[in-house]
Amino acid sequence: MRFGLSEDQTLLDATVRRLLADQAPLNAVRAYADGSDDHALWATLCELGLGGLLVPEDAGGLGLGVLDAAVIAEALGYHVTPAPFLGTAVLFPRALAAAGLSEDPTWQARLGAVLDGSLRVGVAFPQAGGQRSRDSVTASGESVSGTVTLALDDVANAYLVASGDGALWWVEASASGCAREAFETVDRSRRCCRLTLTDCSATLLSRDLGVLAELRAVAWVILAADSLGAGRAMLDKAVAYAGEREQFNRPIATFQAVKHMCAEMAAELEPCTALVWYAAHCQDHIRDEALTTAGHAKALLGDVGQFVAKTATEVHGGMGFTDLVGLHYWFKRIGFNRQAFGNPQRIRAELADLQGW
Amino acid sequence: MRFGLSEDQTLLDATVRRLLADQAPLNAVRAYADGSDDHALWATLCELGLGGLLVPEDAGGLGLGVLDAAVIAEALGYHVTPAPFLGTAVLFPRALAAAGLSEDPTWQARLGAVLDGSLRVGVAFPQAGGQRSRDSVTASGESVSGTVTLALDDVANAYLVASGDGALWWVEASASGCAREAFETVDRSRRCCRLTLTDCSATLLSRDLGVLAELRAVAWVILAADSLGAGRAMLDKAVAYAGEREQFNRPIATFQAVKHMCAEMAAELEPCTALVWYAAHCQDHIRDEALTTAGHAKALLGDVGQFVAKTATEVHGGMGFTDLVGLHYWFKRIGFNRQAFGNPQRIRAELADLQGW
Amino acid sequence: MDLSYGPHYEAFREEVRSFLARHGKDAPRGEGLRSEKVLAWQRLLIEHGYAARTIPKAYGGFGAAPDILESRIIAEEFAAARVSPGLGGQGISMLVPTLLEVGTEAQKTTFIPPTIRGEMLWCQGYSEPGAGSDLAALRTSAVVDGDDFVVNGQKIWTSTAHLADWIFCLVRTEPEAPKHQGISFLLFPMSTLGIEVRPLVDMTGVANFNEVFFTDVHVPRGQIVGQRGEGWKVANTILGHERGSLGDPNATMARFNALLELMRRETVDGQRLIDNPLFRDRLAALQSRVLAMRLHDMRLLSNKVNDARAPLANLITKLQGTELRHELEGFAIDVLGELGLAYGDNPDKQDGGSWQTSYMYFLGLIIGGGTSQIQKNIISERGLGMPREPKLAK
Amino acid sequence: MDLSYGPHYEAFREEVRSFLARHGKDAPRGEGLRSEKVLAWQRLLIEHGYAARTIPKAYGGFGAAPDILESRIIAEEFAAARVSPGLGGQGISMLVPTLLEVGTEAQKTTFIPPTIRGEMLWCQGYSEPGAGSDLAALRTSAVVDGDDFVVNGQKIWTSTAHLADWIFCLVRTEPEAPKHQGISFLLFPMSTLGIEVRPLVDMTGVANFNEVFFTDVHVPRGQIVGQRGEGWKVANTILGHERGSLGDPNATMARFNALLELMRRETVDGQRLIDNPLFRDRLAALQSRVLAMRLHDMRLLSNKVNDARAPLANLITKLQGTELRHELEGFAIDVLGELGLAYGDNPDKQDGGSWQTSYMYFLGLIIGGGTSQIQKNIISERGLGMPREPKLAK
Repeated sequence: MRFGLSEDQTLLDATVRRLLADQAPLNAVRAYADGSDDHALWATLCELGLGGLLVPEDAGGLGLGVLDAAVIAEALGYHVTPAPFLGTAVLFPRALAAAGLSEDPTWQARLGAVLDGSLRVGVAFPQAGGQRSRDSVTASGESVSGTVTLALDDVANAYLVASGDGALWWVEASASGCAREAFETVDRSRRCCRLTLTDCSATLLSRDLGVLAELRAVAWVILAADSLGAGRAMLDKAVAYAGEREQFNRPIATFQAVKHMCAEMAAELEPCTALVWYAAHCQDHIRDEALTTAGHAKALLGDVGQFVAKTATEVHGGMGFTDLVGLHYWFKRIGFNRQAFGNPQRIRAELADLQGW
Repeated sequence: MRFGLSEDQTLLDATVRRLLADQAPLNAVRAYADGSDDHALWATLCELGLGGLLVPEDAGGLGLGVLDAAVIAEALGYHVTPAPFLGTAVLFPRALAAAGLSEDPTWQARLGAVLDGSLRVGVAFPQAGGQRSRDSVTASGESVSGTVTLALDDVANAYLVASGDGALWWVEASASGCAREAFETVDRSRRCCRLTLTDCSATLLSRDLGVLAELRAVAWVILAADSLGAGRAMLDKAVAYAGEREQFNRPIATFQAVKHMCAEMAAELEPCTALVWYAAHCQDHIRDEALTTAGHAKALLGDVGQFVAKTATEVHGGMGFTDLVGLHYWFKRIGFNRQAFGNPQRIRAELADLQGW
Repeated sequence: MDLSYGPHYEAFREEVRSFLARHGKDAPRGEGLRSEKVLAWQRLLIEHGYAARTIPKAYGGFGAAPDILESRIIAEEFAAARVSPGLGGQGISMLVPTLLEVGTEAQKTTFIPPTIRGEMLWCQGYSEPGAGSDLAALRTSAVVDGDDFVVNGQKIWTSTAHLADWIFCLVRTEPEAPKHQGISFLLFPMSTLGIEVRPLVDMTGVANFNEVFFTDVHVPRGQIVGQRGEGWKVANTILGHERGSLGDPNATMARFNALLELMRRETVDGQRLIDNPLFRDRLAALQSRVLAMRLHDMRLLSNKVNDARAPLANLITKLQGTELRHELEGFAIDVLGELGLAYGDNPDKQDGGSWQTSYMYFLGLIIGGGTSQIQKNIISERGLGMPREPKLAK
Repeated sequence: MDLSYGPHYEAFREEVRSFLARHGKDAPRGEGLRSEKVLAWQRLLIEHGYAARTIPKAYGGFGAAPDILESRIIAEEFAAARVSPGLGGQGISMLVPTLLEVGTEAQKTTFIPPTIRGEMLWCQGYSEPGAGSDLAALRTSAVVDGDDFVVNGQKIWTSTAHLADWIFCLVRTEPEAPKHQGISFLLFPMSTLGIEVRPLVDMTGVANFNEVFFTDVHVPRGQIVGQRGEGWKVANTILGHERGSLGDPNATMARFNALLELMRRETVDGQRLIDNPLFRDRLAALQSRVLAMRLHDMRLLSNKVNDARAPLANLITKLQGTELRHELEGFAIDVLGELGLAYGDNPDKQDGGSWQTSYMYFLGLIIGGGTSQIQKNIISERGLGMPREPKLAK
């Protein structure tokens, strides 16, 4: 019995974190925020196998599961790393598996292109956070039309697109009728775009509503893990800063108010670890609980993340508010994760429905 | 321009508080909780004029307004005083005024009986906190039937009863078909009863839905003021206790965590003062805002009261949990005020509707 | 992630189940602590290793090697079958492990066997009115008089004082020594002359605890555990272990389910409580946290089984668990509205009035066993490595 | 309770209104601080007593006696008419009152007239990277060299440093003196050799503040306000007064109304945001607090007018106001969901992206001007009379 990570997972985690600390320090994030791209970094991460994490072994990948992906997501969040991880490395292989296409030669070839980072897959689910009137995709035959306000990855080669009827489509970015423009958000560690589709040719992946639901649940887990990592980073930074910063002739870490702020962050984050692990585990192993545990993870990390983001900033005092220490990259990443694919209020309403309350 | 109490109000407040400190200490509350009655205390308070506070001057009362009543309610809450104040001294004269009956000789006589405490009027509004299936009153001709689970005052001579159609009735406790039994609640500083009405003769006061709405609003203000007073008492007690109690060789008031708990209570309570005053003022002087400000006062004091009740108890440590210091009388009074006549969630839903959101 | 306990343990689970199937009917259901039924059940449990499992046979126990999963399985199966898991209490959970660590052979043979069999009931005399969070500030004194200590002072929060045969008690024997060094750990019968027990009524209206007053209570000098002046160390041999299960996640999950049941059953304005969107949101939010705490508990269990270190993880259960439970109970009152106020003998109270009782009782637990403020000190210092409060100038 | 200002003030209000009706069209609308339009408007306001109202005529002001309600009426009417109320800034709000209290006659006649006319812009050099909550720990040094002080060091949070003509600055002139006693208050031009201003970008992505670096900056010894070593006292002559309007309840009320508007306008899943029961509840809860704070502000105004004491009441506005505002802005992001993330140049952002900006900016204000933790210290000590933190052992 082991509730937690295997030795392999612990090792993978340590390896990725070492690489990120080394090759993707805050300066690299700043450079990305200022307009440079993340291709080289993603290629390096793919050398570690991150691109093919969920790709079946017979397609050249590592054939691992969502728990492994969550471990990586936590590390990426910890380092606010720009990377097309969610769409390319997680949802794309997961979508093919769910749609029963993993063994299809065409798709296997595409999976192969994911391994080395040459194929990036974005995500365009207009219903993800509640459907706005301006936001919808309709399908007709082999083409799709409509707008997705917020799609993940502004330089993807193709997108997983959900149409209003719950079907899932593959749309090449180069297809005629596929237009994208920047959709700037507070979070500058990830770039999004608005996708406008006009009679754009698309390939149907699945009409099964369950497939889309499953992908959303996996996205919830990955975003929750990302916030867990980012929250932990903020806590670690707050503790470190409080130990160094002196006011009134003593480190502020000796003030009970500051200690309690850090203790509260820790106490809120700590149970989230178990929840994220378990929700991730359920995606592959406990079907019955996959949707609900994913929803709980996403909703709880949305709230806990927000609390930690605010509190850690306060511990940093004025420095936390400046760009000098860059703490705001974590703050905003957590803010993005809270809203993307449904914020806590919305997900809790779904959880209630899902459980037949 | 003066946003606050007049000199008369300040004087009345001080007089009542002096009397309560003197004649209604915690021991008296404990005695009431253990079964003795509040008649003598109420008679004494009536000598100060509390019974006739809102009774028109030509009926022998003081002819004051809801703000004066709120000042008294805050003092009563501060001392967790058992008293039939809300029904007898506030809602009854207010109901007659709203129904246009203040000058009717029969009712004037009854108002006269309120002055010296010989007539006590209870309140039985089954819809006050949301109508449960088991709880309803129907009227037919000059009689009413049904159940009110929680009615204020178990020894009132008569009750203001609201029927399901929003009409307001006067029911004598001695009328045949009027049965009451104790309805025990956590709050032992006030006794309630369940009223069972069986073809019970009743006198119609008003069919105007506005009258009932107005009475509920006034009740909201009075309960809010009561919680404000009780909350302030808990804060004062917490500050005093923290100054005396030593742990780790120093008064716990020197620990930043304890100081901040007290500061947070103060910071939450302080704006409530202005809100309660203003809401009370509106009942008599700013018609347009009477319902909404009353709702805000009731809802906010419900939440702030709950926070203060918990926090002040924590400052008292184990002592706060025992019956020895009796702090729980305030805790429970605040708990009662939160639920009675609609709890914050319910009132906020009404506030949204009232404002046409 | 491996959530199965493995074949060895599943076989063990089957054993427990078949024991329960065979003997469950003999278990006590509400009988008094002194009843023959309770005592017989306790003996049967020890005999089969479901009580006193790891206590050596020499002291009347079953003598098994400690095994966390076996213990957990026993607890799970007894709970699932709703069968009494045998006796608990501070004698069994605190004194016996302490004696095993630091007691003399005579103390072990004298006290452990009757204690684990339930024939000797204990209460704990640690807290005092002036020594709560700062337990080491205790002032109950024990002065040597010939062969005896003479004890004077007062204890509080003594939960079973009115039932106990004996008390294990911290007293100050060296008033001149530094605070933590002048304390001794004494054992004496509650029937000793000079002991008065007064029930301590708390905010729930019930006397869940007692105060105990000592006036010239004579205790033979041999009835000390450990050395004189080392009582603090003796008490801490096991205080560092689990703090019981304040805010136990499994109990909280059960309460959550009761709340869900309540909200499906009750209606207001013709609408089931569960259909109120606001309540649905708050219920789901509570569920997230209840679930996270239950999974956190599994993580802690796994860490113990696998000897994995997670220093921070162990420290948060009491803080988060008690606050969550208090909030959950308070939410139940909110959904009930005015009906949630019913208490005492009121026939209208829901679920036996347990929502109000627990709302208050868990506020007590937020305070007791180390207040939330003390917990946060501990989390920041031991969990996060932040500095201790600096020393004050005199 | 008397909510009217009385006939005298209502007449005054009419005067202000008729001024606004006559001249409102001449007010600047977004022109730069140095523009002739801004300067002309400022002169007109002073002439009519709507700016520099209580500054003596001898120093270029209007010379009226201070009157809280008149000032409030001016502010209310200019705000209602959406007309610029003239210049603010730290020169006018902080330096001028300081000079009036403790400046020499020469300093008053030299600096006050051009400052209030907007011809001389100031910035404030108080905070340093190592001196935030503990402002008196500042280390920027000023060493005497002949007739000059030579200033070296760094300031931060200097909001208009890039625009200012002059700076008023706290420097340490007596390094050996106790912390609060070695400080002096200097005035010098920002054009002095050795001053470097660097914009300080904050989390909103904008440089709302600056850092200012001093390298051998020569300041004539006469440009000191008050005595050498008394700078802390000089700065505090007015720091004790209002802290500006951090968390101003009227601004928060305006934001609440904008939020309500937004929720009536936007839809999700075909439902107006305002129709979502959960959002309605949270919006009403915010409204209760916004209303309470606005009424609290009226109470404070009334206390000032009537010389009533309410020591606690004055201390809570900053803490409660900034926290409430931050929460309100965050709720707006929540109701917008993914769309609430839009920022920067994104054409999809709502209300100019102000929800995200203010959510972050008000977190800055929770921290700035005395963090929430410092505010709670102050409330407990000055408002509730609790003891100060005990002195530490060395």
